Amino acid sequence: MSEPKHEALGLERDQLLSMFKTMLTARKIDERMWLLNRAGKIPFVISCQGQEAAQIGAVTALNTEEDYILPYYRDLGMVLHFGMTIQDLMMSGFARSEDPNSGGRQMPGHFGSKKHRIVTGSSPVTTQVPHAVGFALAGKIKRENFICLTSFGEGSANQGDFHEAANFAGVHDLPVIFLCENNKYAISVPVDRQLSCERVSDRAQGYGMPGETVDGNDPLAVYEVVKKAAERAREGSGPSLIETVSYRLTAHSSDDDDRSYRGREEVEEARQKDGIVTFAKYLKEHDLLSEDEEKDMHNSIQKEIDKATDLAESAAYAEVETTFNHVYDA
Amino acid sequence: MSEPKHEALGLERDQLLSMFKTMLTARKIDERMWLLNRAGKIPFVISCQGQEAAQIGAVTALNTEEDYILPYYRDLGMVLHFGMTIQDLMMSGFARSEDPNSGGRQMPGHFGSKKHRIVTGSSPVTTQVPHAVGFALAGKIKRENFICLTSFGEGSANQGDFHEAANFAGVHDLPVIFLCENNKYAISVPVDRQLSCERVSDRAQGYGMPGETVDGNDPLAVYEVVKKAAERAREGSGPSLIETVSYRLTAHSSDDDDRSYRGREEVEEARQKDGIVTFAKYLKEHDLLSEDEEKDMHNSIQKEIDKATDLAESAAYAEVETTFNHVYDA
Amino acid sequence: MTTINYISAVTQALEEEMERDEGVFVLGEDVGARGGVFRATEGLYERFGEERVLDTPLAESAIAGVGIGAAMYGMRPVAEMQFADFIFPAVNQIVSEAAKIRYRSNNDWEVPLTIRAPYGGGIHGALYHSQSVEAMFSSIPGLKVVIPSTPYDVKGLLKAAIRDNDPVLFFEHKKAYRLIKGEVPEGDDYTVPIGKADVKREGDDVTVITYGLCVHFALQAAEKLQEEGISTHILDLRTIYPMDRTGVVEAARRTGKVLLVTEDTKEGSVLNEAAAAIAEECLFDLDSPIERLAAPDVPAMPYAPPLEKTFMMNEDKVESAIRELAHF
Amino acid sequence: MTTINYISAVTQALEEEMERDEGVFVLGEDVGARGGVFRATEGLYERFGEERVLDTPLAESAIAGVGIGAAMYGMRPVAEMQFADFIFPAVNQIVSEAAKIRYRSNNDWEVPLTIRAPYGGGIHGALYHSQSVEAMFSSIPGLKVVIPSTPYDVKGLLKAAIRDNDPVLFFEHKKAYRLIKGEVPEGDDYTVPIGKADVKREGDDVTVITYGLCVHFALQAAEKLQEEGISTHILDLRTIYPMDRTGVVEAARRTGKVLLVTEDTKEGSVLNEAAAAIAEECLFDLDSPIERLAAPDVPAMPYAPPLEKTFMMNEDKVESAIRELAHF
Ligand SMILES: Cc1ncc(C[n+]2csc(CCOP(=O)(O)OP(=O)(O)O)c2C)c(N)n1
Ligand SMILES: Cc1ncc(C[n+]2csc(CCOP(=O)(O)OP(=O)(O)O)c2C)c(N)n1
Ligand SMILES: [Mg+2]
Ligand SMILES: [Mg+2]
Repeated sequence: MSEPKHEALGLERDQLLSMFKTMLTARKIDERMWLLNRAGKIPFVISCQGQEAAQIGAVTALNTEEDYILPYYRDLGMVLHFGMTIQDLMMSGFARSEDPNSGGRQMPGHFGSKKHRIVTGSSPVTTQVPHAVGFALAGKIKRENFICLTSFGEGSANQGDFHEAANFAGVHDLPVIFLCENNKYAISVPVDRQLSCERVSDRAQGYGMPGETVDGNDPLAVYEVVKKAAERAREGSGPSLIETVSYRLTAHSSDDDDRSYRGREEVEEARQKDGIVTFAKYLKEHDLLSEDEEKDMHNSIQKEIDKATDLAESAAYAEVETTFNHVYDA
Repeated sequence: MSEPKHEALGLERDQLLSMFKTMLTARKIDERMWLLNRAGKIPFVISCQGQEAAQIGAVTALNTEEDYILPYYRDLGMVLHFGMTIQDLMMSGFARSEDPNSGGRQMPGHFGSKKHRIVTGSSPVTTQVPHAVGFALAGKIKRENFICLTSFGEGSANQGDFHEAANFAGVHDLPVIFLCENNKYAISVPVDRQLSCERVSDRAQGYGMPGETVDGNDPLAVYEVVKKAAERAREGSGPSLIETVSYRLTAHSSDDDDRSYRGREEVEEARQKDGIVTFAKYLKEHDLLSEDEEKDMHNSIQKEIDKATDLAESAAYAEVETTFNHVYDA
Repeated sequence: MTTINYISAVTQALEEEMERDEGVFVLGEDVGARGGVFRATEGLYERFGEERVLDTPLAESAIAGVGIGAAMYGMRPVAEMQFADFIFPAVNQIVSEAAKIRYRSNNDWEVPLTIRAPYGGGIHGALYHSQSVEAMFSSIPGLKVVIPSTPYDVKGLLKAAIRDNDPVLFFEHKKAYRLIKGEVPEGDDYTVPIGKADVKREGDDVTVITYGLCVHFALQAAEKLQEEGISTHILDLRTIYPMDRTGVVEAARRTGKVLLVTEDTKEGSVLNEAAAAIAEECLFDLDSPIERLAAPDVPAMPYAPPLEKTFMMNEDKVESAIRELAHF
Repeated sequence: MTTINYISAVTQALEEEMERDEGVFVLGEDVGARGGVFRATEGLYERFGEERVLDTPLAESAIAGVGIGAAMYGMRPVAEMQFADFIFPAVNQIVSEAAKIRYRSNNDWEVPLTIRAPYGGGIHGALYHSQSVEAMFSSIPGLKVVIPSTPYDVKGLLKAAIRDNDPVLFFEHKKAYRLIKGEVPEGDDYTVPIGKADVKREGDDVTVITYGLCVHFALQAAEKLQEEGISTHILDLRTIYPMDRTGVVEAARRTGKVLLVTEDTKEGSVLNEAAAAIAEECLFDLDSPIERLAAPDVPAMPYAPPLEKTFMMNEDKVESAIRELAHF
C-alpha cells in the first residue's frame, strides 16, 4: 500500500484537523445564514457550500503572516483561515457596525481586512484579479517576499479583467496564484455555455504560466498544486493558474431559485462528492478523526455560531451620520 | 522537385499577380502618404508597410461578395482587395468630403464601407473584435453563409475585448477568423514586454479553437491557413485564431520616432524579409512575373496614385454645416 | 386597459417586439432558461428559442460589443446588463463605439441596439446593486438614455427604443418592478416617443422635475400636500438624454419654483442639465432658487438599513422639500 | 522663477515626486524608453529604471487595476492613459473600484493612485484623440478630477495629486503641452491644493468660469475686450470634481453675469454643476441668464480642418460670447 496522501504532502494530524474544522466552520456559518435569511432576519446570503475543500486546501499552502489573499464572495473558508472570526462574519451577515469588512456597508460575502491581509472586494466580478497583480508588482518593486492568491468563479474567468491581469502577471513574472473555483454554474449558466475551452486551466499557456485542474472536493489535492504554485511564485518564477472543480451545492444566492435551470438529481449526485463528507471519511479511514471527535467539533462550532449569532443580532447598526464618512481621507 | 507552393494551393497566375499588385498598391499608397505628410500636406499617416503580404494572403481566402471584414488601421491591403480604390484612400488621407470611410471625419486608417462589407473602425484598439462576433452571430441566427474576419495587432491581443469576444465566438461556434498581425511592436513596446506567451496563437486553446502562427511575409502561407479557417467557419465548425508574424517597417505612425526604442540594424534585417520583395522574387523564380511586367505594374500604379493624389488634393472638404449631421438618424 | 406591474410591461414589450420583427433578439446573462434574475425575460426562451434569447458568457463588454456588431448587420438586439452597476465594463463599447458609429461613418453604418439595465436602490442591494448610473451616459451625443416611471411608459418607450435606429440605454427601476402598477391598453400596439418629457400632474405652486421611481415619490407627496393647499406640478423627464429642454423650461415657467429630484448623488447629476437649461432660458421667471434634492455625495448606497434609508430618496424627503419651496 | 512649458511641468512634478518618495512609480503604455508618446515621462526611465517606469501591456483596465492594487498595498502609482479617449476600458476599475474602496471598506483600505491622461483637441486628432472626458467622471464620489491650465498649476496640482490619499484623475490638455508656457518657482517644492478654484483675472463686467486650455482663450479674449472697456473676471476651476462651490458662487456674484466655457460638448457637461450651484445660491444676484459656451452636441471632434474648427473652442468664440453678455 502506498503512503497516505497527507503523509506524502507532509501534513500533520493537527494541520489536517484544523483544515477540516475550518471547512466545517465555514459550512455551518453558511447554513446558519440561510436559516437567518429564511427567518427574515438577514436580507441576503451567498454561499461557500461545495467549495470549502478547495478554499481550505488552497490557503493552507499560504503563509497567513505574509501573503495576501484577494478572495471572491464565496470564500468564507479562506477568510476564516486568514483570521476572520465567526463573530466577524455574523456581524457582517447582520450588517452591524462591528462588521470588520465594511461596518455593514457592504453585503455579506464582500470580504476585506487589512489586518488579516484580506484585500477588500466588491460585487462586480473579477475586478480583484488585477488588484492581486498590483500587490504582487508592489512586492516585487519593494523586494518583499509575499505572494498573492486571488480567486474567482469560472464564469468570471471570461471577463476581460482576468485576461489583462493574467497577461500582465505573466509578462512581469509576478508572484500571483490565479485560483478559479469552477463550481459548474454562473448563476443559471452551465460551464458549456460559459466557457469555450474544456478546462479553465487551458488558458494558462496563453499567459505563459503553468495551469492545473484539480478536484476541488479534495483539499489535499488542492493543497498540493497550490503549494507548488506558491513555491514557484516565491522563487520569482512567476504566476500560475489553478482550477478547482467542484459544485455549487446551493442556489446562486438567497435571491435565486435554481429549480428552473438544473435538475435535483444533479445536485444530489454532487452532494455525494461534497468535500466536507469525503474529507471526513478520509480522516476517519486514516484514524485521524474519531466519531466522537467529529461530534465534539460539530458541537463546539455550533455553540460558537450560536453565541456569535446572538451577539451580532443584538449589536448595533452604524449611526446614520456615519453614512457621510470616509468618502475621502479626512 | 516538389510542386511549387502556389500550385499546391490551386492559385492561378492571374490570382497571384493580382495579389502582388494589391500588395504593391498598398505599399505605394502608403509611401505616398508619408511624402505628403512630410511635405505638410496631410497631418497623419499610419502604415501597412511590412504587413501587406499577410493582409493580402488573408483576404484572398475570403469571398468579397459575401464575407465581412473588420480590419484595423494598418489594413490598407485588405480594404483595397475588398473594393476600396486608390482614390477613395487618397480622399481619406486628405480628409476630403468624398472619403467613403467617414467623409473626412476620421483619420486615415479608420476604414469602413457598407457597400464593400468593410465594417467601420475606430481608434480604441480591439473594439472591432466583438463586433465581428456580433456579425457572425447575426449571420447564424439569419442562416446566412458569410464569415467574418477581424484583425488586430499583437499588442491589442492583450485587451479584454479580445478575450471576451474569442470566448463568445468559441462558445457559440461562430464563423469568425481572428487574425492577429504580429509586427513585433506595439508603438515602442516589443513583444516580450507585451505578451506573456510565446505565440499569440497559444491562446487559441483557451477558447477551444485551432490556433496557427504563420510567416506573415509569405502571402501563400497566410492564404493557406486562412483558407482552412474559412472553410472551417463556413462549415459551422467555429472560429480560428491565426497569427501572422512580420515586422513593422516604419515608425508607429507619422507622429512617432522609433529611433529611441529600436536599432537600425534590426529594421534593416527585417527589410530583407519584406514580403513585397520576397514575393516578387518568388513570382520571378516561377516565371510568373518578368522584370518588364513588374516595371509596368510599378508605373501603372504610380500613375494612378499620382492622379488620385491630384484629384484628392483639389477636392473639397465637407461643408462646415455638416459638422452637425448624423448624430442620430434623421 | 389592464393593470399590470412595471416588470410585466418590460416583458410584454419584449415579447410583442420579438413577435413583430424577426430581427429583434435578446442577449445577456441568465436571460434564457432562468428568465433573467428579475424575471424580465420570463417565458421568452420557451417561446422564441435559445437563438433569440441568448444566454451569454459573463462578460459585459462582449454583450455590448456583440450586440453592436449584430445591430450593424441589421438586427435589433436587446442586450441586458444584469444590474446597471455592472454596465461599467461595457463603457468603452457603448461610448466609443455604439454612440459614435453613425457619426464616424458619415451615416454609412448605424447601431439600432437597446441596452436594458435595472437601476436604483431601496432593495438592500448595497453599493453595487443600487446605483443610478445615468449621469455617466448623459453627456454622450449619439446615445439616448431613457428611464420610465410607469408601466404605460415602460412598454411604450421600450418598444420605441427597440424600433429606434440609434443606441438606447433603457434603465428600469428594480424596486419599481413589482411595486409600481399601472394601466396599459390591451392589444394596442402603441409607442411613447423618446425625447419627450411628460406632465404627470398639473399644479401651480411648485414644479417638481424628476424621473424614474422618484416620480412616484413626488406624486405621493403632491397628494398629501394638496391637503395643505400646496399645488404641485410634476414633470417626468422620461428621456434623460437628450433632455426635453422645451418641456423642462415650460414646466419651470408654470410655477416659477423648481425642485429637481433624483435618487442619484447630487453633484454632477443629470438634474444639472435641467438647472442649466432653466438658468439659460427663464431665469427671470423664477420666484425662488432652483433646488436640487438628491442622495448625499457618497460613493453608493450602503447595505445596513438605517444607512440605506439615509441615502435613499423617499416620499417624505420630497414632501418636505416641496413644502419648503412653496413657503419660500 | 523660470519659464517652462506645460508638459515640462508634468515631467518635473513626476521626477521630483519620484525622487522624494520611493513609493511613487509610473506605469503605462510607452512610458519607458519611449518617454511617453508626448514625451511627458522623458528621462524618467533612464533615471529611475524600468521597475519604476514601467511599460505595461496594451490594456487600460489592467493599468488602472494593477495601479489600484499597488496603491492599496501602499505605493503611490502614477498611471498614464495614453489618451483620455482610451480611458474607457478602465472605467469599471476607476468607478467601481478606485472610487469606492475607502467607503466600502469603512476606511480600512485606500487608493492613493493618480491617473494622468492627455485630453482635448485642436491637434488634428479627430474623434478619438481629441475628447474631453471629464463629464463622465464628475459625478463619482470618491474620485477627484483635476484639469490644470498653467505650468504652475500643472506642477503644483500633480504633486498634490500624487501625495493625495485618494484617487485623482489628472487631465492634461495635449495642445497646451508645448503651446502654453509659464513661470514656475525654481527649486521650490510647492503644491497647489486640490479642490480650490483660482481667479486668473479680476474684472467687473462679466465672469467667465472655465478650465484647462479654455482659460487661455478666455484670458486672450479678456485682453482684447479690455480695449473695448469690457472688464472680465476669470475663474479657473482647476478641480472639476468635487467642484469649489464657494469659489464659483463668489465669482458669479462678482459681476452678476456668468459665462461658462468648456471645450466639451454642451449637454451634460461639467459646467452644469456650476450653473446649478449658482442657480441654488445666488440666482437673485444675477443680471443676465447664465450662458454656456461649449462644443456642439455631436459625438466628437472631426478630423477635416474646417469641421475641427467648427467644433473646437477658440479665443474668438469666447470673445463674442463675453461681448454679448456684457451688452445684455
Ligand atoms: C461584472 C458583473 N456582472 C454580473 C454580475 C452578476 N453576477 C453575480 S455572480 C454572477 C455569476 C458568477 O459566476 P461564477 O464566476 O462562475 O462564480 P460563482 O457564483 O459560480 O461562484 C453574476 C453573473 C456581477 N456581479 N458582476
Ligand atoms: C484602447 C487603446 N489604447 C491605446 C491606444 C494607443 N495606441 C494606438 S496603436 C497602439 C499600439 C498597438 O499595437 P499593436 O496592437 O501591436 O498594433 P500595431 O500598431 O503594432 O499594428 C497604441 C498603444 C489605442 N489606440 N487604443
Ligand atoms: Mg461558477
Ligand atoms: Mg504590433
